[in-house]
Amino acid sequence: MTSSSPFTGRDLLCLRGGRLVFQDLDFTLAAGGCLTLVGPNGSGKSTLLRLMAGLLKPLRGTIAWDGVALAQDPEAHRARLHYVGHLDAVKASFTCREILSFWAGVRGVADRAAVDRALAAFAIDTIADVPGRFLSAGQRRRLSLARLVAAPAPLWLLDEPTVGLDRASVALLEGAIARHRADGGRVVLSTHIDLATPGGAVLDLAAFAPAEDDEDGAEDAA
Amino acid sequence: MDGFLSMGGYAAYVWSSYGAAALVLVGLLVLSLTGLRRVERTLATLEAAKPRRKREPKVGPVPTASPATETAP
Amino acid sequence: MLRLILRDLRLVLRQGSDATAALMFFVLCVVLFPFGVGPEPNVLMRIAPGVLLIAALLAALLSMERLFQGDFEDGSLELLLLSPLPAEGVAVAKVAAHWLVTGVPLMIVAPLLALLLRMPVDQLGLLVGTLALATPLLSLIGAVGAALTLGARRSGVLLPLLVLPLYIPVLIFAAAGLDAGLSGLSPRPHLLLLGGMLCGALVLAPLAIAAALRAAHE
Amino acid sequence: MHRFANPARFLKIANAVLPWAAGLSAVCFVAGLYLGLVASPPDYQQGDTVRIMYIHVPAAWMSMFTYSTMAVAAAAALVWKHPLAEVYAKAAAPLGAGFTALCLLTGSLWGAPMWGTWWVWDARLTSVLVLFFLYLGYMALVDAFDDPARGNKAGNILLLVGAVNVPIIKFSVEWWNTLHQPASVFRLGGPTIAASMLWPLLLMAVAFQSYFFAVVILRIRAGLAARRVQTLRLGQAG
Repeated sequence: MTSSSPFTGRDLLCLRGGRLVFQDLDFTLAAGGCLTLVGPNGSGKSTLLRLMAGLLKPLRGTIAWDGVALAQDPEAHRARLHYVGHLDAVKASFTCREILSFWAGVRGVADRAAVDRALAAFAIDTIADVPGRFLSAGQRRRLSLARLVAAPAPLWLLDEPTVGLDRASVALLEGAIARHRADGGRVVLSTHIDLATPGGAVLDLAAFAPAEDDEDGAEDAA
Repeated sequence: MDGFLSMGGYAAYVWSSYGAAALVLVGLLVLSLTGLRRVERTLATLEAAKPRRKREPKVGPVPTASPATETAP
Repeated sequence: MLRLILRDLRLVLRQGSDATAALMFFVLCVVLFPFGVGPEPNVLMRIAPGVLLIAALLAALLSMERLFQGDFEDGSLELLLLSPLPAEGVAVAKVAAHWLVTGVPLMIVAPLLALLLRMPVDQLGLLVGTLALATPLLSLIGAVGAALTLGARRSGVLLPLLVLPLYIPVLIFAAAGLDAGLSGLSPRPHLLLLGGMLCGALVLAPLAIAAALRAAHE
Repeated sequence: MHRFANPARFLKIANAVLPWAAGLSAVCFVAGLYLGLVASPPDYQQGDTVRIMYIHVPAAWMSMFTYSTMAVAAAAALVWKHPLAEVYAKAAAPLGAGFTALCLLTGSLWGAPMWGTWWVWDARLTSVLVLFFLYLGYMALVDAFDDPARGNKAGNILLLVGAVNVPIIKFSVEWWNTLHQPASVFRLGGPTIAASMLWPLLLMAVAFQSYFFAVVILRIRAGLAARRVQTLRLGQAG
């Protein structure tokens, strides 16, 4: 599905609210790969995922897809990624099917079969016509994850996807990730529980935290 | 002298204009100075309270008294 | 972009709170004036353009605060910014949805209210025409304010303070056009200027909105 | 990064300039006030009220000067990511608002003896009134966010939007003014200025300008220190 174009980040340095979050951070993610971000709270897992999505710009360093920096063609990069954040984007007055077909439509997938397959992939086809206001947190999270399957995109960026999921749903997610990677897709996810990602790499962000007394680097680097 | 004070009968308007000017200009100056003092005082306490300073303590932006010291990049 | 507009329209039809609130505000606001100013016909006619336009302006402002708030809070806006649709496209879609929901109903109701204010019947066509140019401008400029105050404390108080000064030129040209119509002069120059501002806003406002939306998600 | 990006270097230069600006301002104020209030003659038409001009005109000039420099700083912050630009804009805003308020106040005080009313919808006074609301809007927006950087970013965008609108507002107010021609033809600013009045006016203008630079440097230092405090507080929490 995708060429073996590497998704790379070179000596990334990021500031959030004037504070140095991480520096000199590198990563490489080939097709079919999976990168799990671990590290204490505040070590910048979400920040790195938002950098990869292009919501944030690093103060130093570049992120590139197949050698082309994201800033060069942000629109193309957005077309090739799915981002699952902490919020599930579920409208109270729309049914699950309407929500999913909207998000699939935004990515150019209009046929109902793809939407139904995605609903089935996360076991929410039984409640497809239930309006959003009646969904539990777990169901809302599964609906949000169903977007990954509804419209194909090579790069998945998942920020603590397993929050609110029961054991069975986590298995569904692991299956979806495995299938996606088998098709040549790639996944970056941050998690606090151990998610089975056979052959995946782990990036511990604590290793890139700013050294203690170097804290003022933020002031001069700004 | 009273001719000067009466401002040709428009004393109220002229003097209140200059009074307002003094109020605004001096007021902004005083507010800015007190603001600066307050922030630099909290900064000094924070700088002092920073534990584990390996390098020589870096002086905050500028205590007004001493000349500015170059902060090592 | 059309998909987003349709979704927003469906969303409003299902919840229906914002649209009718703005319309009701517009009607009530105009109806109040005769009680304050007195029923004297030529006084009412004299102030009718100003009253209608200021009521329309405030009604647009009323429904503006919620423009991005809903999608911002449940994460839809973040996903929209990450979708292949450019942020400027999202901005235009949101403004178009707002205009269809509040601007168009205003234009439909305005002639009826103008009769309440004793405006001559032959001026109603000009009134609708002027509103047709003014209401999209109100939506565009207001949306810039809504995007800027996204995630701000007390944005309900902040939004009018930011947006009303920017509404002044729209109010001046629209009211001048209607006044010219009332006094038998040609409203053409005023409406042309209003149209010019609309073209400018159509191009520049989405840029400012998109920048503000991106800033809200950094 | 831009040569001035390093705050320490900017602060060194700013502190060198500070005493000179303050000194110049003090000297010009004294000279300007003396010439304006004592040495120059009253106007043959307006009498002594013309002396209000020595406050009104510099204040009007400074209100527009400050806003345009803030708009340029906003552009620098947004386009070239210059970190000091938005500190300047946030520091200059209250000064600009102060000058605008002073201009409005002295404008009505100057106009009142002529027509017996405190406010005249003169085209220029009205534009300054709108400019005052733009200042208030900017200051309210910048402080309306928990994260100061977010406030500065939104403030920068508002300044650019404002900069595009200021000429439109000015034109539309003048257009509106000609439509509703006010009773009197009195144009604020009066006839061509006699030489004896020109000197105090220029001195006062320089006094206001150097006062502005002195105080804005103080406020920028406060802004930079506040940013350091915020960084350190986050560090403690981090």
